[in-house]
Amino acid sequence: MKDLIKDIESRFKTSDYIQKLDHLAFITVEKEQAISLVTYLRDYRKYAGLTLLTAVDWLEDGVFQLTYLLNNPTDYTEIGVRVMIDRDNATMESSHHLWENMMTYQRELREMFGIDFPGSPRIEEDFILEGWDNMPPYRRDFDTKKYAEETYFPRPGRESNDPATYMKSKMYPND
Amino acid sequence: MEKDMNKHKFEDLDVDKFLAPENEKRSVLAPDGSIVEVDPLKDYFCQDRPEVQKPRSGPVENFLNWARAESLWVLGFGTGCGSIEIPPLTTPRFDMFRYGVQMRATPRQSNVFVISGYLSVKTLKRAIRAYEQMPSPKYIIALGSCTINGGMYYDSYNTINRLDAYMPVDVYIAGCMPRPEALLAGFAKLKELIKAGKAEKANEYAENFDWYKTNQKKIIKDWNMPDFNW
Amino acid sequence: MDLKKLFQMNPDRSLYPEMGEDGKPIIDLSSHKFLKIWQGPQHPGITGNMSLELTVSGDEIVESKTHVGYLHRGFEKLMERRKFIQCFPTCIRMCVAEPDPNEYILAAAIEDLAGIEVPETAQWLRTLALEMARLQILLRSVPGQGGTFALGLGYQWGNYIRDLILDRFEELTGGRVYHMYIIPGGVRGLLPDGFKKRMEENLKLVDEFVINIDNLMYNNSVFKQRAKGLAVIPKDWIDTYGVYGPTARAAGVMRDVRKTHPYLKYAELDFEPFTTTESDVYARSRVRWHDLQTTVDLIRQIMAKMPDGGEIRAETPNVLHWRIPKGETYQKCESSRGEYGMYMVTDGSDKPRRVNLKGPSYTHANALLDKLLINANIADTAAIMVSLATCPPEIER
Amino acid sequence: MDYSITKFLWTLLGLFIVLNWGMLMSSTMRRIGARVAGRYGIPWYQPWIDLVKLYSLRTHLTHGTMFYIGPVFRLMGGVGIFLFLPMVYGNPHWSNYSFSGDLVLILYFQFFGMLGMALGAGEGGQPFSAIGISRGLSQFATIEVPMTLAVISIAIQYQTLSISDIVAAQQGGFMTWTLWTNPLATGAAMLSLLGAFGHSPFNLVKAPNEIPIGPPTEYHGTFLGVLRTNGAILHVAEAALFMNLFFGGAGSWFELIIKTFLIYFWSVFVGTVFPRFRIEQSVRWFLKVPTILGILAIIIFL
Amino acid sequence: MNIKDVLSPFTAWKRVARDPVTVKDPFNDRPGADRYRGFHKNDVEACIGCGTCEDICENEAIDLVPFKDPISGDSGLRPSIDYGRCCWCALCVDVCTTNSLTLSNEYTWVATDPDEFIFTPGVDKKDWDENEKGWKKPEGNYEFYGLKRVEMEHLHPEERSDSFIEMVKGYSKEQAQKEADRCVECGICTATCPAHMGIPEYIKAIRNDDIEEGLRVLYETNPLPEICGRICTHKCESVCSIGHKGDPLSIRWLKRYIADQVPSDKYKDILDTNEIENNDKKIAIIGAGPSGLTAAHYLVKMGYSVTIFEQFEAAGGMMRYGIPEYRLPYESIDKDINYILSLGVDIKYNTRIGADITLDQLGKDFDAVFSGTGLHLGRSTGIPGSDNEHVYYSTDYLRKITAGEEIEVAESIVVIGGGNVAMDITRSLARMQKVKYGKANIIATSLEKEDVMPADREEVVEAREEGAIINPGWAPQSIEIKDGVPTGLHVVECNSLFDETGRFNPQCSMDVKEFWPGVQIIESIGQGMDLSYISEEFKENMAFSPRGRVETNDYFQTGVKWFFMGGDIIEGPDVIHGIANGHKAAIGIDNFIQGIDFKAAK
Repeated sequence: MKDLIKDIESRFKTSDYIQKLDHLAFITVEKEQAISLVTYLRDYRKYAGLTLLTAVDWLEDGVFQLTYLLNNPTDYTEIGVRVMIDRDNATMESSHHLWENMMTYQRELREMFGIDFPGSPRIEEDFILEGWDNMPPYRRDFDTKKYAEETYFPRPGRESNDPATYMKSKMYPND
Repeated sequence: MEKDMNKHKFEDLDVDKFLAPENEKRSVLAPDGSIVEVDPLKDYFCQDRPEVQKPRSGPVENFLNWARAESLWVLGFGTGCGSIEIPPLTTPRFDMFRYGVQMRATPRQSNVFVISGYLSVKTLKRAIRAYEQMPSPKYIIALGSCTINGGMYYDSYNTINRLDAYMPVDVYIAGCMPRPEALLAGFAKLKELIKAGKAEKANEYAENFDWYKTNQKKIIKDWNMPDFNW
Repeated sequence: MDLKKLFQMNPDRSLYPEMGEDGKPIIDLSSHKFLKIWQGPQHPGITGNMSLELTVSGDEIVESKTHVGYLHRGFEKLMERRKFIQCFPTCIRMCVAEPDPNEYILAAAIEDLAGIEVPETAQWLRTLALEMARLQILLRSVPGQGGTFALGLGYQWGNYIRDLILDRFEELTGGRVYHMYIIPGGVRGLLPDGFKKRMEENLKLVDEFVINIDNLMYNNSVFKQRAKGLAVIPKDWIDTYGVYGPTARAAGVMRDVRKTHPYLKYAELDFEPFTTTESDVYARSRVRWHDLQTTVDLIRQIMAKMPDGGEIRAETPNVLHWRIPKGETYQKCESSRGEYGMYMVTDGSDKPRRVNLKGPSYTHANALLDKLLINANIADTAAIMVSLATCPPEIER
Repeated sequence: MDYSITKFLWTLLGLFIVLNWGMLMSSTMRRIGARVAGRYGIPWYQPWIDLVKLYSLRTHLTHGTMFYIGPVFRLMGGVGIFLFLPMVYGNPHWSNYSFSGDLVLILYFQFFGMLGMALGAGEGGQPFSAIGISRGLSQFATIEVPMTLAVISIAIQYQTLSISDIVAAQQGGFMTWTLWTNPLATGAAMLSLLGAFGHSPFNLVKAPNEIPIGPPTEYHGTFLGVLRTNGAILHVAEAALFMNLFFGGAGSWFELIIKTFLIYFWSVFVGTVFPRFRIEQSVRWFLKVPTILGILAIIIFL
Repeated sequence: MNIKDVLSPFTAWKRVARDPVTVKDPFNDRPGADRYRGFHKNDVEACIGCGTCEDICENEAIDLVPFKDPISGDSGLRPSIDYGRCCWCALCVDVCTTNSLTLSNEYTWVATDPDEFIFTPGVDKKDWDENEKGWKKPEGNYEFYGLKRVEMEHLHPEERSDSFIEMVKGYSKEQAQKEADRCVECGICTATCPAHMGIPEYIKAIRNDDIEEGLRVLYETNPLPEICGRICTHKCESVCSIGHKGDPLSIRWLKRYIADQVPSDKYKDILDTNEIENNDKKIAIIGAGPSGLTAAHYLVKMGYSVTIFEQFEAAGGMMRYGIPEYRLPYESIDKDINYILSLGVDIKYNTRIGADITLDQLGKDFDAVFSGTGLHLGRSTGIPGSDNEHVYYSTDYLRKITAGEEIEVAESIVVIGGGNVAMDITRSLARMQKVKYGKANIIATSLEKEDVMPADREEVVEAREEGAIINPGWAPQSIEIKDGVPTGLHVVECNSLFDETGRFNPQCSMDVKEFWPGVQIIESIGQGMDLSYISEEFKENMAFSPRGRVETNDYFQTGVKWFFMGGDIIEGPDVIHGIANGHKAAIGIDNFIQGIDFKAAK
């Protein structure tokens, strides 16, 4: 895979190359060149299969990381193409024309992360959630436990004690 | 969550926000050329509230209760992971048919609704609808811990914690996942209740209909059905 | 009058329904020629809790849209607020029918990122658990294909033997459906006494079942009539639609992680996954039938080769505050449905930053199913779904 | 013909016996099917309990007048066949209202129930009901073809349209049954019988995992009770019809029970081990072998 | 169409004659497997309520509910399980520190009331409590946390047996983090620690490699971490929940690790004590021992002007004069003490209360007085011959060693006593013998048998490694004197120390005798207090227990309101009690001066 990475690095603005396993590498590419790189890999480097497309929310850095994981059906290697996109203006070029199943991933990302892919088919339709009017739930700043407790009110009547605090209150309350 | 909260706040609900296009009011050109106004929410759905049908007493009712208990028709709606343990019950190892429990494919012909585990909000909407379509007397068996207090998914934004706030439950079965035997024990318990005339949760649902509906609509924002679609 | 055309069994439908420029069928619902039917979620012909929005013209489907989300629990979100060890019970429930690959890919991802080497015995036991899981699900899904055509008998037989395999699971792991056996770092117990003997007895039943189901289903004229030629997946769809596992092997493309990226002890085992080229429902079902035999053979090989005792778990940091350095990985294994993978990102804290599970159903049940159902008869929907082995909880997680 | 009240009461008694036998037969068949699968199956008395339960449900909601009438029509179909069918040969009490042209009437009644069902289920508004009905009607039309051909064949053979006469013509021993005297017609009829009883591979009407569960999707409670009552009667009546036409009739209730059981078992025997056809496959199937057999049966006797 | 394809399915009918394979009585015929994960069982007697089960439960299904009053090492809480949450993963069983929590193989629980599914296993009786089968923690090397302690490196016995160099090397960062990783953060140790230190918190700080936070946690309750980290009696380790099935955590070494990592010049920055607001109240402290120093530290941090009166020429009290250097180097003592002094504490060395200045005078000059004078007097066994001049008290000897005075070291020595002080003197003298004679010839004995010896186990082991003979379980009878010089000690076997009522009443077998030769006898059977500085009229206002101990209230206030006492004279003897007393007395003094009401002296 080393040759491939050299080739990519010479053609595209990439960084942060990691060879995770023998058959698995990750590389970061600039947002503008992402789709060209993915297309290049698909058409010229035999990475014809899309294993997955997903996002990681780096809330602290204010970016979403999109990972296009492609696989090569001939030598069974995989390459993960990372793209950092701005969290406040989460829009990415759609690549539904490359793979038939890409639009499903893009619909999910749109719904769960709020990342828009203009032009992707059925992108506006609900995918998993129905009637969701809150923040996209996979974003890091969405607190699922708080939401669940407020919305679905767990059964009351339970309370717990911390051993150290309880022992303090019973054994040496004044110290 | 007091049950005397028997008032219905319609103004809270922003029905239009999620109304599906096919449920919008529209005018339709009939084959004869006339124009017909259609309001699907009124025209396509049943508008009656469920009624309380007081159980009678006496030997006849006892006999009927016995028959109801011995002929449990279960709706084949696997709402959660618990549905994986339904097929073993219909197959040789456990064979629930010998206890008079049978599967039905349509809610209209079912008496027992096995809520098999967690309910996502999206499924809850369908489950309520299926439940309301079932003929009374009808029973709900809540299978698994998730129906009792959220179970594994207590902190999930998409699954309910307590089933009893949305649907009246007759029998709970703890477990994750409960063995098929536990489900059989649940059926046995339900039979016991029916024979004793204590399984009247369908009437409880009708009595506290507004309370249940308020709870349901609090979380099902995309209601998209008339209130009384029973 | 073209008599030949009149008596043609399967009329040429390649131009019907008419497709628009965007690849969507042109459908005018107000023409009264089309009917919209929702199949599921409450429908016996749906594999699990999902639904299909079918537009039919007569008995023929002209457009299909998969709707999922009925089983969405937000695992990936929940795991972001659980410690690594706490992800372990959570992760299993992603695909209920075959829980062990879930356990394995989580453990593999954590071990890969934390740099933990799993002991030899534990690796053998993991291989055994994975193959047993494949066996139990194939005992359901092989005759299940007949079930979609209303041949419920094989399903009854298969499910009985599956229950016996689940008994073995209960002995080995303590759980019937949720085994929670492949824990990060190792496994949770050695083989109990007499396990191999009881397993061998069950495997004999499976051998018998393999012959019986061959007689009942695969040599059944009606089954052949219905399944052959149904929902053919051309070879060039494999990559564009993302087709995995037995479904791809039925189209003549070798897709089996056990062979392409041997994990655990698969490199030491002797097996050859079955491939064929017909690529219809019958071929896919037949591939699974061959897989069933392969699995039985593999379990026998594993039980013969595995050591009797040994360490079952590698030493890990205290699980209550286990931190894993920043990194990302993609780990996969072969489930009965195909490549089952997990993409995990860690940020150095004691909880995963992001977990993404990718099951074959994600592509099979969405893009591929929507495409295959066009021009299919409404009666064949369930059969096509089952032949793609869709498992809704792994789509929406 | 005897129209006395006594006759009517005997017929009612016969109906009662047929109803109960029908239910026992259905539970027995299910138990046999369960045995092949390796389990016990429902208790033999389960159909009675189910029936009591169905009639005792508290909710009855209707989608309109035809929704009410549908099950009644369906019941009329079953009872109609029974009424004009001689059950036990040579016994005036059990010959019901059989008359010289009853064969034609019975063929009509066979279709009558299906039509009634179509009207009622259509009113239910369920798209699956509609699909089930269209399947049912098209399949039944093709079932009728070999069936009618076979009936015509034996009508020509025995030169009568009276079932009693046909039964009478078969008396005189095992070898005088139509089964032996007209095997082609019997074959055509027995194959079409597979469709009439609605077991696999011809159970397309109710097809649970395709169109759950077809026409009766919306039916519940008493309506469903009526449908199931009809089912029990219809199965025995149809089996008795075939028994009368091809298997020498019955000299006693015992003989009737044995023969109807075996005839019904034939459809179970096939249905247990075969999957279901698609509708066009089913239609084509009936129009091939059974129809050809039926045509041959007629040609032979022409 | 192939005719075979029509006929072969009918072969299925051959099964019709077979018996069904159904489980006949599903409720009884098929109990859960041996390892089945069913409902919880808990051995409430073995359970200590540590709450690790609650911590690991990803479903928040487990609550800790009160079961009994807490005692040292048992929080008195027991897990209560909500089966509306439980997912039967049994991680709680695997993580249980006492192995008390198990699962039964019972799996059926059906109820009509959803609130019924909460229960406390072992407390609420259930059908399956007697069920032997079910999930237990897997055997073998299956542990969720390390059970083996990270070995502390010691000087090799041969290296240390002739020198007073500190023998414990201390943890490296990796070792400390590995050891800290074993902690399950239950917090049970906190109650047992007399000073109630935030043990889990500072261990967590080590794990997070946040030494500064660790130091801050230490100084919340303990201003002598360097000292405590070396010589604390670590009662916390005896109740450590990990200790129930493995080695307890080395809490003491971890504390030392934190203190060792921080150079003394950074203390003020880390602890934010560069600027302290002063008020005009003055406090006098008698004795610069652990309790006095602790009280001084907290009082000075509260803004008081503190003056310590110390009778010797260096601060530290017993820590300096009672503990040999190989266990507690003087640099470590100085590091802690210098920090406290640097906060503005005034110390007057060589000033003895009663002799140089009276207590009454202190009371007049200062707003409050704290006394932590400790136990300095040796105690005699009183056996025949113990009044010989070659029979010494260990306290005197240890002090002399520290002060560098010339002392007599005989060729053969017998030590009477089995406590830590006895071990200290034994090991010190063994070293000196080694230097002087080339080999150690010293024997120590105690009334208690080896398993109940009061000395720390490791002290005994190390003493033996260094060549001393430790022979416990003997009662000294008499010292044989020949020509005014002891020749040895007569002992008889001692079988038990206490009678049924718990009173001290040693039972000896007089016929099992031993004679241990030794020309020098050291008595080390405890120490006494010297309260001579308190005048008789003063004492009238104070309360004393029947056994002669001063009685104080919870804040160590004596009957004389401005006079507080603490340390070994009240509780102990050990360092950590002194620290605890000092801290609490400081709070008490603060309250007293500010006029906040607290419970008056008993």
